[in-house]
Amino acid sequence: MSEQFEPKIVAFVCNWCTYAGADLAGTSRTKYATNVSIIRFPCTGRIDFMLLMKAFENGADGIIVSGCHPNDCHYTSGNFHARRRWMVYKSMLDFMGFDTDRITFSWVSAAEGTKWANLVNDTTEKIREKGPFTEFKNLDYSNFEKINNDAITD
Amino acid sequence: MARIGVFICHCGENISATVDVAKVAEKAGKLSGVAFSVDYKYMCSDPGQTLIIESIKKHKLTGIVVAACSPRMHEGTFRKAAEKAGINPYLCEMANIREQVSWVHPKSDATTQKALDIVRTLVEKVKKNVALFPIKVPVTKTALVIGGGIAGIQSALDIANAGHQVIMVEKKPSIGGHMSQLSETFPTLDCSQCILTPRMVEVAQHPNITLYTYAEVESVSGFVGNFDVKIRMKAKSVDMKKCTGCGACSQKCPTKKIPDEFNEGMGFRTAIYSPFPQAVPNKPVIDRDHCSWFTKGGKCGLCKKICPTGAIDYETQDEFIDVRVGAIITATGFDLKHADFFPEYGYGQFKDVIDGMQFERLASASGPTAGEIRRPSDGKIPEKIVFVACAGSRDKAKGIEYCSKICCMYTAKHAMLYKHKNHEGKAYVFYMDIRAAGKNYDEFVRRAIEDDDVNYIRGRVSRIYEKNGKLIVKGVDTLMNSEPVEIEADMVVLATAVVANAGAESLAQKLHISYDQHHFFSEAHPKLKPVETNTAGIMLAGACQSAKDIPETVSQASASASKAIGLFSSSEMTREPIVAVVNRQGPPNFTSCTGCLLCMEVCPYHAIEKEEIKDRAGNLIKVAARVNAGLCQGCGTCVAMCRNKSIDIQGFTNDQMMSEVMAMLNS
Amino acid sequence: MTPLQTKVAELFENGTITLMIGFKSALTKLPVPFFFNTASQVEQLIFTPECKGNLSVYLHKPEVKQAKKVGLLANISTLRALVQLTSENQLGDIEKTVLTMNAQNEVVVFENMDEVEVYVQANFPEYSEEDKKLLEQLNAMTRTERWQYWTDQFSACVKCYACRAVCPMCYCSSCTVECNQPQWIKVSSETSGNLEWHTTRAMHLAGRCINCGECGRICPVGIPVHLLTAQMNLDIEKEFGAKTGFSCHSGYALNTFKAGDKEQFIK
Amino acid sequence: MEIKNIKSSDIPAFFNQLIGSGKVVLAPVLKKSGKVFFEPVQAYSQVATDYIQTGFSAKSVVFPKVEVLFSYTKTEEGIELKDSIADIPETVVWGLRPCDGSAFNYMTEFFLKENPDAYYAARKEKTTLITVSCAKADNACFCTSVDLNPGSTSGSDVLLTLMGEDTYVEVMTPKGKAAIDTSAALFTASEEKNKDEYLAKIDVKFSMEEIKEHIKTAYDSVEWKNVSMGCFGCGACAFSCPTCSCFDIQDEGTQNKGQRLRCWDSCGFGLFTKHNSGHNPKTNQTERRRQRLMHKFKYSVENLGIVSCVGCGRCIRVCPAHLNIFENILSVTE
Amino acid sequence: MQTLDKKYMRIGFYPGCSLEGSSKEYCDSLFAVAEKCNVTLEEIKDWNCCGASAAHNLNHELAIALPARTLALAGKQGLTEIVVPCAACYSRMATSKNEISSNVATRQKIEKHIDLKLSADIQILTVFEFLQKYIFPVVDEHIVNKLNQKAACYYGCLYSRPKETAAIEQIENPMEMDVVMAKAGATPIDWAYKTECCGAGFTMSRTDIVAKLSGKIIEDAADRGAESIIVACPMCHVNLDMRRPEIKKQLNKDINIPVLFITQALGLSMGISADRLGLNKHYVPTDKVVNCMEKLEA
Repeated sequence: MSEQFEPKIVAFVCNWCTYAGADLAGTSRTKYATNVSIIRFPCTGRIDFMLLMKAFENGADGIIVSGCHPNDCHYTSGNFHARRRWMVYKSMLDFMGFDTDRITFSWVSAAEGTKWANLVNDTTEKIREKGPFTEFKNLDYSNFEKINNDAITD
Repeated sequence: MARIGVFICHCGENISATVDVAKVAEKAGKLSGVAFSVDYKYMCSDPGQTLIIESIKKHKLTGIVVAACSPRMHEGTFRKAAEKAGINPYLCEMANIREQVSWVHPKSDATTQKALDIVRTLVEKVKKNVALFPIKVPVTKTALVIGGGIAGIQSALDIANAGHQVIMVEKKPSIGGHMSQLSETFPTLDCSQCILTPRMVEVAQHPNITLYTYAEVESVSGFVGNFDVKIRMKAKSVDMKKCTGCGACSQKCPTKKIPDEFNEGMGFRTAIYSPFPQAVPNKPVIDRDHCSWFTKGGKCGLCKKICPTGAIDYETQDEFIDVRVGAIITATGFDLKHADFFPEYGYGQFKDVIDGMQFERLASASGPTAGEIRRPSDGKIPEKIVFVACAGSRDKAKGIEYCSKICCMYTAKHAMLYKHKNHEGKAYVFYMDIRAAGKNYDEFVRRAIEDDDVNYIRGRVSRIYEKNGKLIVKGVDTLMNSEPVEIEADMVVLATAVVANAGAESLAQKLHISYDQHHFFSEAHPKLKPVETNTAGIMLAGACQSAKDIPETVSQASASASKAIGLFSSSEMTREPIVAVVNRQGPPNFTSCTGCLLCMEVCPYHAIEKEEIKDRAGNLIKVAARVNAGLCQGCGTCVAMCRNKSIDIQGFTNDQMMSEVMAMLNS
Repeated sequence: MTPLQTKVAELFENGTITLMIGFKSALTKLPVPFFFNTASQVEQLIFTPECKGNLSVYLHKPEVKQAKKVGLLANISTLRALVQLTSENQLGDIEKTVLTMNAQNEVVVFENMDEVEVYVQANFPEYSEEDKKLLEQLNAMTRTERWQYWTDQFSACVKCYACRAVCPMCYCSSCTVECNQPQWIKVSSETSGNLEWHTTRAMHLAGRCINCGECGRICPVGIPVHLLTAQMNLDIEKEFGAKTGFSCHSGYALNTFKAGDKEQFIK
Repeated sequence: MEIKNIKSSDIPAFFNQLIGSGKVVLAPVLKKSGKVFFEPVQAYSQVATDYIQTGFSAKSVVFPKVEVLFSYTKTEEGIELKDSIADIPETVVWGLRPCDGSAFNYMTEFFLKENPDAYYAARKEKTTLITVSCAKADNACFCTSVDLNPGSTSGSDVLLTLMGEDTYVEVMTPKGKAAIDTSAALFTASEEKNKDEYLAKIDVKFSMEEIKEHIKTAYDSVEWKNVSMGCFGCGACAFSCPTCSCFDIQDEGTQNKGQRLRCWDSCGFGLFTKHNSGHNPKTNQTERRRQRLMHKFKYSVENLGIVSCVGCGRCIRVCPAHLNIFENILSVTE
Repeated sequence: MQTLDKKYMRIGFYPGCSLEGSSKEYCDSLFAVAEKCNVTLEEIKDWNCCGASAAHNLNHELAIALPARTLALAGKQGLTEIVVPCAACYSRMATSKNEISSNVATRQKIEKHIDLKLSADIQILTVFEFLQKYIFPVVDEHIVNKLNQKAACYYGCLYSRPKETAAIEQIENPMEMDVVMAKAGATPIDWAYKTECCGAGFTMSRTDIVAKLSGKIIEDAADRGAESIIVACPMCHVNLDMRRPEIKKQLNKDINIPVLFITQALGLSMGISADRLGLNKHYVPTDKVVNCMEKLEA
């Protein structure tokens, strides 16, 4: 029996709520999967949609985006702007047929250590079931004939 | 070529118990650009910090990553250490391998690998770090206080007494605000004016306070420490220097039947008037909307003739003065929801249905009835008064969901005052709940109920109508198994909702501060910044932020004052350099910003402004965005908004974030 | 001379304009954008249904910005572009005279942008039947079918950036693809890089694109790129009620928000 | 050269034989977009026959839009390099037009004349061009103005000309011969025939001689502005052009693994000449377009003795602004 | 003034049970008035019960689904506006519409139940909204009588509660019908019982409660000198008109103020015959009202 697939998941989180929430999970010694590593942003408003693309391009199998609950933004409105951006971004990806199940959007407050732990576990489980994000990885030029010859396809 | 130092902390056992720190240190040492890597038991301890400082010097490190606890814990500590070692503190980053690794994962290779991934990620970030320097903003040590009610007065006095200059702007002819209209104050029943007027005088006489009455804020520009404010001085038609306040003019003025605002329309005043006897300044102004000199075109002119000092001048025009202030305190207070709001209660239709503030005037010794509670219609002393609390407040149907907070208390006070003056009279209070959660408040209400046997009925009033000379108050008593009740009253007092000042919205727009759907000004953070606004340097005091009673107003006023005083404590303020910047390039582009200015709207702090780039001859080359470092709080929302990456945020630059993503995924 | 030509000649003579951006016919029978410098040239000026090009793009050219007094022959999408550009502070420094031919085939000369706005709102264009059909088909597909469809399309992209070049809303003096520190978008025209480019482009235009469809029309490999922003605009109008190229003052859906914005997917 | 004949009805058999020979066969395929593009095919049934010109030229066979020059991987031991020439497949291009065929002459000169390019050499070596002469043309075609014609054999390995029942086969090179021999039985010997009546009629737009002469002084022509102001500055013309060979070397990847790439580039892009300082010697689109046209008709003649425009008309067909190269060349040389 | 172009004017009509039975005169008078003004009402084909009084006490989903079906049918019929004269029907329709348009999930569920697509944008008009929107613009030319009398407009509960679906602006102090009566030349009086409960819920089961509640209403109207009570709800009408004997016992005095449907009153002012308006169908004689009318000279 082959060993189970361990997905690579990157979490884009804001400094004030979710990052602190993740710290809380730590201080309360809540155990969760090792598959998710955090990148800290000042605010969800700062998270550029292109970074998500980059993450997938560099082999991420899943992504978590998380910040303060609406109305709790440290900067009052960063997460509101982010929410609109994600609404548009998601429907854009959906329209492109991109597997948006691989991106988990969430609000995790500084007090929700447990929610963070669960979020990580659930996401890891979900992505593990889905398997590696080959759909995207296959886009990359591995064989040369492909790019040479499919120079033009429909 | 970067020379990065990596310092792996064991945190005693906290990290080393589950993470193979030695391995992480060893692997990290092999990362490109890493010149030195070591693990140690307690990095934050003195020897730990010394280790860091020494290594930085010894290995000529250009940046360091401390892999330990959360940056929220010790970032400051290690940045100071870096500074001690002679490199810029912002060249230090922390890799959180405790809260987010060792404490949440079991001892395993995966755990160690994750720790390493995080270290590698931060190494790549720190390579892109640049030296940053604190931002200094000059501060003008003068405060502007908008509004001369008790809130404004308190803030002004606190700041002035701390030795700073204060400019107070009041739109009415006198300061004092609503408090000056009150009869007695709860829960002590001491006379409002007795405690207020001394402070009004203090304001007028304070050497550090410049008082502008009958004036309004016209426009505001600039930012924290440096606001430029234009003040409109409405034409008073009376020369304040010459006027002695003898009052002869008001006695002689023939236009006598103008409803008196101070008495809530229950008395009359003249066209040239000073609003009340204890007014500050106690000098009259001419109400040009009613004075026949202005309405009838040069008729009358009596006051001018009789003024002993020749202070009357019909020709004066509105004047403008410009001031620069470092901080602004808005204390513009509130209004009471008025007529036509309750057709079913007959407000405005029946003379004897009045609101709380009118009752205050009836009960006030300085009021139209000299403190005797007589009903407006026929001046009779009412035998039965019904008080309706929550007249509009907490009523979705009326569009006001919030609680006006003071009504429970002042209604109890009114009922008491009435009972004290007419022992035979009957007082009923319709209420939803009694909210008396202040020091000695509930005791106060109980006194009304128990000692002064005011009759409290829990229920809403559905309708008030006149029937053979009585006001029939139809309601329900929800405690008496919801029996409908009808009371034949002589007078009804509605505790109408406290609402934002009529001018609140336009003032907020002038100040660039945000406000809620009810036009109350919004605090910067509901819990942690309750007196600041989201525009740095502008503070809130009193009921302009939400309904408040006097003690609460005064304490918030003092809080705002202390914020201002804090700001004035040095002639420069220093701010974290984690701010956005619009890039600069050589000609011909000057910047890649195309000046679509779509970022201006996203900024919660109005920190982005339009900049016109001109050549030496002063011809416009291009329009671009510019970030005001004095205002920027560093959220970076503009950065993600900017299509061609012309704005970037120091400390979290595109280059840094991208490197992190790359490094995180490419082991 | 057609009424249009007469009008433009007149504008040259009375000094209202020193440069006229319009169309002239060419051997290939397709109208070519042309820059008229004198009244004498205007008899070559044409305005036919084939004149689909969005000439507002040329307003970003430095030559045009220098010319100052510019005349612009606009079809309805060009007018929409002008409205949107105004709302994005892009036309401030150009002294321009905008002309169009209305449904009655009369020459319309606009005094100012407000008039343009009014005209646009009165003649606001629908999506073409063809585009509606395509969008329907795409939305009817399963996710994987759509993914297959678009990735195939994008694999054909050669990054000639014609879609960007003809877009009146792509006015950045340096585009994201030109940012190389960091390199946001791969230079090579390989599929994942192409996907990256087209997503970015669509995101940057979502809520700003004025649906002229030029990018799709001119793509040398026939990728219907315009559908991306077309769909986005539909969604944005549905979600946030914002129309593009509709008001000179109206905000951009993505730099504002409502506290009550509703979404189904954020846990 | 060798002249042969094949029954037009046998062409599919011949084609499928080529595929059978295990080579990658690129042939024109009609796409949903209504355009025809070269694409690897598995059977003759996929091949488009009724087209004037393919949307893009066949140059990507020898000059791909992205050529991976080499790739690297960093390991504990050190760095692994991988050169990609070995992976280049044997390829047949079927159904390109004579103009495209002749375009390969220029490309070969460009890439191999001095410091020959190994990648091009290898690709060209492994590529066989089976050209089909044009029976139809459109108003963008102007090969006859650049000293070519719808039946030119130059640059091709084999040229097929359909003559009703029969197809006239001109075998130009050993590579061509090898291709024919995959199904030798289908081919019979034939005498020389005149193809003219089977070729498209394309009137001459200008005299190459005159253009060559006048273009020497065309640099300062005021007309450049008029003919180029409409240019949007995209790369459609360059990328569809069979002879445009500008490229840009890019490194992509991380410090751990990645590859060095040769990507198509275009002199029409503002970025093409932009310096790091932000300064750009070619300040406007007019200058860029002049560069492109002058290169086709003047510089390439000076450098390699070849006019690098083959009159395929693609740049005219794809130009978003419908700019017309031969119209423009005429006006700047008047 | 808004002009009425028949081409574009298609107004749907939902009778509900009452208007076909107990309150036929309400229906007749409505049509009479509409006809006079050349306004045609289009009955919704295959309409069904609105579920009033019973459904929403038993099954929430059913209570939403019943009116939803009718709304869907109206949509299918190409109607964008429907008049719902019965207050109970109106209340159910409005509630249903409110729920399906505010909650996508519910909407989809309901659509499954009724197996019809719901078009959210159907306007539901109360009788007085209808009168103001379509009759007022043209009514002046038709008004021939001055209904000079004091009229007490009674709204009851279903138009004024809950706020979300209320058909009136000031829910505690409605004026919509008063406006109509003023048009008809009557003097609408201000009184205290405009929105009090008439006891409809107990019409059959607890007539004693009905008598008590309706009694108060009629008494206050009388005290304030009302010469007619104007209603727009079949239930109210039944209670105020039919229950007089019980009310008489309750108040132990006999008050015989007639109760008219608003359409009847307006009809009278438009010179439509009392019979055509079904005034002969009431328990309390209505001749007083008819008699105190004044002819307006043309």
